Amino acid sequence: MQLFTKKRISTIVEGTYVDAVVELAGNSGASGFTIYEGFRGKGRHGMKKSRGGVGDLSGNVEVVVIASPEVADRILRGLQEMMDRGIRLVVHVADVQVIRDHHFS
Amino acid sequence: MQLFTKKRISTIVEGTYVDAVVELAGNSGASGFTIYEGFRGKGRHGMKKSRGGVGDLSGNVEVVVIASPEVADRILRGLQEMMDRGIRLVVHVADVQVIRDHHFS
Amino acid sequence: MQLFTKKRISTIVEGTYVDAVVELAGNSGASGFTIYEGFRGKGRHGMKKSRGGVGDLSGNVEVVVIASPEVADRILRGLQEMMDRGIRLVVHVADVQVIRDHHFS
Amino acid sequence: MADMFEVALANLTSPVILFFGLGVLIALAKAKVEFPSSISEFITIYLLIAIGFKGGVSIAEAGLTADMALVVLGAVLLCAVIPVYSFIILWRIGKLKTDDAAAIAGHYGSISVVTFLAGTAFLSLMAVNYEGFMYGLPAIMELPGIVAVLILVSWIKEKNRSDSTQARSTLGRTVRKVVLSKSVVLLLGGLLVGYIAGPRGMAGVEIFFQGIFLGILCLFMLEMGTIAGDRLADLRKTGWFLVLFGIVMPPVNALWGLAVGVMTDLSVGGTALLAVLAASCSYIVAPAAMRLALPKANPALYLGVSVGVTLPFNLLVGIPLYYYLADYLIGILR
Amino acid sequence: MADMFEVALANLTSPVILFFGLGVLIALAKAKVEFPSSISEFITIYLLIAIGFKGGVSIAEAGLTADMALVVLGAVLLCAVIPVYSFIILWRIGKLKTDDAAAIAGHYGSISVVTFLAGTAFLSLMAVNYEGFMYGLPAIMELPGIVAVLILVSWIKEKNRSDSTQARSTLGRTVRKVVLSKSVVLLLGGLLVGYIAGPRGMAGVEIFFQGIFLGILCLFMLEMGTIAGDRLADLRKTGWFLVLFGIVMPPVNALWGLAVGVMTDLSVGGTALLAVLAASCSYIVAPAAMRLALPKANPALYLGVSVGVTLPFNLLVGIPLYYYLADYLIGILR
Amino acid sequence: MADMFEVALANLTSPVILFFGLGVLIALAKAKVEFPSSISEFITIYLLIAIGFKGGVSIAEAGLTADMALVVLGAVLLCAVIPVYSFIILWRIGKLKTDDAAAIAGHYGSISVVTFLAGTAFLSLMAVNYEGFMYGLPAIMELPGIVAVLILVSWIKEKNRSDSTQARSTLGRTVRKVVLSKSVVLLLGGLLVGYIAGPRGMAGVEIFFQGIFLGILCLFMLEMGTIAGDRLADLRKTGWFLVLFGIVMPPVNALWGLAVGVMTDLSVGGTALLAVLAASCSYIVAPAAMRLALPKANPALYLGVSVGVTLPFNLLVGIPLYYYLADYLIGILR
Ligand SMILES: Nc1ncnc2c1ncn2[C@@H]1O[C@H](COP(=O)(O)O)[C@@H](O)[C@H]1O
Ligand SMILES: Nc1ncnc2c1ncn2[C@@H]1O[C@H](COP(=O)(O)O)[C@@H](O)[C@H]1O
Ligand SMILES: Nc1ncnc2c1ncn2[C@@H]1O[C@H](COP(=O)(O)O)[C@@H](O)[C@H]1O
Ligand code: NA
Ligand code: NA
Ligand code: NA
Repeated sequence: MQLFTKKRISTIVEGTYVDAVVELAGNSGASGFTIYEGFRGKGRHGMKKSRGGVGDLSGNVEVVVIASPEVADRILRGLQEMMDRGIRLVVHVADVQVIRDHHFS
Repeated sequence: MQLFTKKRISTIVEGTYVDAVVELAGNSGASGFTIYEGFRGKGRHGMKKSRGGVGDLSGNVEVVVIASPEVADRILRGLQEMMDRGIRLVVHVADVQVIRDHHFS
Repeated sequence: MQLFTKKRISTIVEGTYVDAVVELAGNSGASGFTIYEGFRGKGRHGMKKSRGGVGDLSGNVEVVVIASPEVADRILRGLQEMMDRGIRLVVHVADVQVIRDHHFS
Repeated sequence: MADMFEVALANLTSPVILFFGLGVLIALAKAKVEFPSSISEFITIYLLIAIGFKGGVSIAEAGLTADMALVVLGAVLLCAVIPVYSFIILWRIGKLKTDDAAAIAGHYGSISVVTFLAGTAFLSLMAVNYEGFMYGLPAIMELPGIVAVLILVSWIKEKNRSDSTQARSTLGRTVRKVVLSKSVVLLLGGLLVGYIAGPRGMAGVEIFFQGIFLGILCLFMLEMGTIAGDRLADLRKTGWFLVLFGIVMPPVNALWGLAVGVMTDLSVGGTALLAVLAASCSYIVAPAAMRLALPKANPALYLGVSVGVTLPFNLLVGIPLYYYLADYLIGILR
Repeated sequence: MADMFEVALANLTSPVILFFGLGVLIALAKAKVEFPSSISEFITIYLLIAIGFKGGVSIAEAGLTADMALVVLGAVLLCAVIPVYSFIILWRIGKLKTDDAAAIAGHYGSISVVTFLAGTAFLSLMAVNYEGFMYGLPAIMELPGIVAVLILVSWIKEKNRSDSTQARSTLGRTVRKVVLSKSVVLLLGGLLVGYIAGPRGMAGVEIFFQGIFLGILCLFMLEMGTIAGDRLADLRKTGWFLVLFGIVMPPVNALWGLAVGVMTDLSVGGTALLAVLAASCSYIVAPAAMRLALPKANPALYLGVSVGVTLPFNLLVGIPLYYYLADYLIGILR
Repeated sequence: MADMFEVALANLTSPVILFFGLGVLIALAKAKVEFPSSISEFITIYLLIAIGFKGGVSIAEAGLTADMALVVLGAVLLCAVIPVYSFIILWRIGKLKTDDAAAIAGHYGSISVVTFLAGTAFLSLMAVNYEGFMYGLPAIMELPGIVAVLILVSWIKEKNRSDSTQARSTLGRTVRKVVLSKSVVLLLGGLLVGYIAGPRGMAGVEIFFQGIFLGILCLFMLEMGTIAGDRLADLRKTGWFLVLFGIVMPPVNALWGLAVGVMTDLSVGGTALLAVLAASCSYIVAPAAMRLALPKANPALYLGVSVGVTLPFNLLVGIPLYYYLADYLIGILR
């Protein structure tokens, strides 16, 4: 089977800024995104609960975008800028392969 | 530590067809699967909510299967066929490594 | 953009032992972790529901840790030991890249 | 006899309808008010069990009668007839693709529990009584229309190509899916429990299954409103023919309900409810069944017209209209 | 004195039990009716707080007495005794592995809140009164049986090998886990709040904590039924000995409850409830504790027999039986 | 006139406050009692709609009056004034960074619905009446304080640097976010529905929106307690100045509420509620708005003081105190 190489960018972000990340992905040329909400975690800023509760002030949300390497690069640069503006992001990228090249571009 | 290379196939699919994907994985020889439900996203077919609500008509579900390259290949072919039948799937594959070879075969 | 290579370890574990896995990650030097709960699956031990319900006796939980290869290795050894003690784990590792090296070490 | 204007006003100022309207407004304003999906699921479960249970207790009080069987028969028949002519209209006049026409027709053959509940809320606001076993009808009327349209499709496809065996196996799987679906199982299950437990059983759970029922329905209506509001955007894609179809068909379909009600000697309230059921258009069971059986049909079409047009029409205009017609007809004929 | 047949029938036709049965049927039919896990969690929280609160208010009304202390003492003792002989039976006669035998024994030493609630629902259906402080017992009876069995195991393992220090640290962690578990914290917390707030505090929240209680319990029972139905499949793996054990032990264990009730001068209702608690088998707290303390014990065994056999047995047969016995014994002895 | 001690005791032994205290204890004991987030979300939705709806029905009963407009005006003004002097105190005396000072000030200018509800629960416990339209105030008082502080900040920054256009666009987005936020939309939407539906509409939904209201509030308070308990740990980071600020400001801010209440001829209950609103500190709407508008402000500071200090202070001490003052002042002045 022929497969096409893409990048999968995962960004963990506070609920407040999800829209900004999604907008960035769209403007960078991504064809879509997936948003995960039901999780909690710990990092540099202590324990975080999942989003939605009454204690949800800046709960964790994960945005996953699968895109071509060029688009991915644009997104990563944008994320870098957001971090510079003081917004907390936890980002990781992985190589993945997809069946339909055109679906993701 | 000795690690064994496997494929991790993620398939995002409408709730209606989850059973079909899971069946395909089983028939192809996969030892198991994991189903994620609490997420939403956007792709070629517009915004989709997560599964379960009253607005849930064909909400997003993700099926993840970790399997040997051969099994993965059979699954991918099956997914390709489903797409040809008009079922909407968003698939991506990644190389992963596992500790126990036998657990996944 | 300069990116740094890390390991992403995913461990699917019964709710009862989440604390043990998280503790292991911390002791091994990981800077954080993310815990996913809203999923179900099947493996060697039959169908498992997601955590939280009344039927939740040993429901599925996933712990994801992103760490340097050295830390990852320590974590994997610890997980191996837990398996030897009879605790059921489903582990897979993938190579990922991150923007900020220091955030994960 | 009822005064048409007063009836319409009572409907429009009832909390159930007002919360629906609020939901539509919220969706149009793009405000971020969303029910967690687990809550919607639970409210659905509650509503289904509660109406099943209440129906069962009512039947236990009134006893099973031959009249009921007649009403059930009539209800099943009308459900099987509606999608046939709907399909022909959509296919021949509307020029829709076979699969799209069939999927939409199936929705009109099935029923909407929410519309039914709004009907019962309206009747209790008007202090109009109806037969307790009416609560049992929704469960029975979910399926026949869906089966009818799938048989129709498999029959048309059989003539054209040779994938008829696949169509038949799909029919089987779809029927199984509907019969074992949450809606049908909980409605019938609640009915059974209510029937066995009877009025004595009702005593301890009355506040839960009856006292807070209307309030919970209000919250549910709020959410249905936001969903309907979201669906309004789909209407641009569906085209004007479908919008018209979604407004004209409900009153037409309601006539069957009125006819069966009059012929089987139902009360005014019962006849009105049967008309509401006939006029209503499924938005839970049918979409799931159609997605499985007809994957090539476009969901934006059948959901757009069902939730975006017919649901609001029935809630705002249809329910008082059907009640008024039932009251008028029975006033004349009996 | 109570008529055995009438008592059994009243139990079997109560909504609480009927919904449980419906749940079992739904599971066996493999219909897709599942409660979202957050809903089950919330219903659990509600039920625990509500019984705690009601108990606290009752105690505030009646005042704390020395009799209560006696009942509590008896309850703790019976919880510690049950797992000891259960373990020996399972280990020696049933030939189960040490860990499996211990894990199962621990479940019978702990209690099931659902069974307790079904007992209270049954008594209120029969219009039988009982001491308000009975609501406080479940919280106290969760732990002792689990501790007893873990001490037993650590003692046996100490003789064999030398991993006794590990066993002891596990015991400590497990005790901490149970004491701070949701069940115990909410039951005792609710009790405390209810005790301080008293009848005056109850006034404003009566509809919520009392009026809708039984209805919510019905929904919960529906879900418990589906879980029990799912567990029935495990029974094939457990073997006939365990199935028999799961049916014979509850009435045997109930005798301790009857004995303590009679000796401490409890009312018929209170004695019956104590017997229900003694006969009941844990399915939330004990499994979690055992999974932590005895990872090598097979969950299919202890969950299969607890949820698949003993829970349904107690609900369908046990509760009316224990009540009948309490009524009979106290009729004779007092 | 009210006896201060009796009033304080009634407050501290009410279920609403006791459940809050229980939550704090649970958090401090690190017990694992957590509400699923979908449940908290739903309870929030329920509480907001219920108070909106009740307020709307009350206004429909009493009719819209010019007096109300006066109260609304006073309420908006006090919300705009509070954050100005709060900001100056925090910035000049407390030496906090501009962004941190502004974010905290904004929280005190906005209001806490939970504190308001605890106030109404307290008044109904004391059998004190108040104007029905008070239920409409929370929705109106969420926003002005936030807007005021953001204008202040953009004005200060304009003087320093030149990122003022960005500050203004942020202001617009933030205002839009608050106006369309769940809190405001549901409060106002419920008010509107209640106003149109009127007492006739209330009849069918009274048990749901009124009967179980206090009980649901109790569960919510339990959760708020655990959150406040968790936040206590943040106080070490905030420093003593902020802790003091969190205790001293509420009574100071309450004075504005008392003043407006007295001047607009509100009843004792209404005046007390206005003081409670003025004294309360936002923990849902303001944090979200501030996070968006001032990303560099530290959430641990504004959440720590709002949820960890001022919320418990108001619940335990503030509410009875403001009521006592309202009662006393109006007793003297009228
Ligand atoms: N090393 C890590 N591995 C996995 N997840 C992480 C890691 N660091 C942070 N996260 C996730 O990112 C969220 C925000 O991280 P932080 O802003 O560093 O507190 C955490 O709550 C975790 O869910
Ligand atoms: N490029 C993408 N990156 C990440 N997720 C995607 C992407 N495209 C689609 N998805 C996910 O797949 C679902 C279905 O996609 P589609 O059928 O294209 O609408 C979406 O709702 C997203 O959750
Ligand atoms: N081959 C697999 N692919 C994906 N997920 C798996 C696989 N095997 C096991 N899992 C996940 O791990 C959980 C526990 O597996 P097990 O202990 O083997 O029953 C399952 O419920 C699945 O969620
Ligand atoms: Na219909
Ligand atoms: Na027991
Ligand atoms: Na304020």
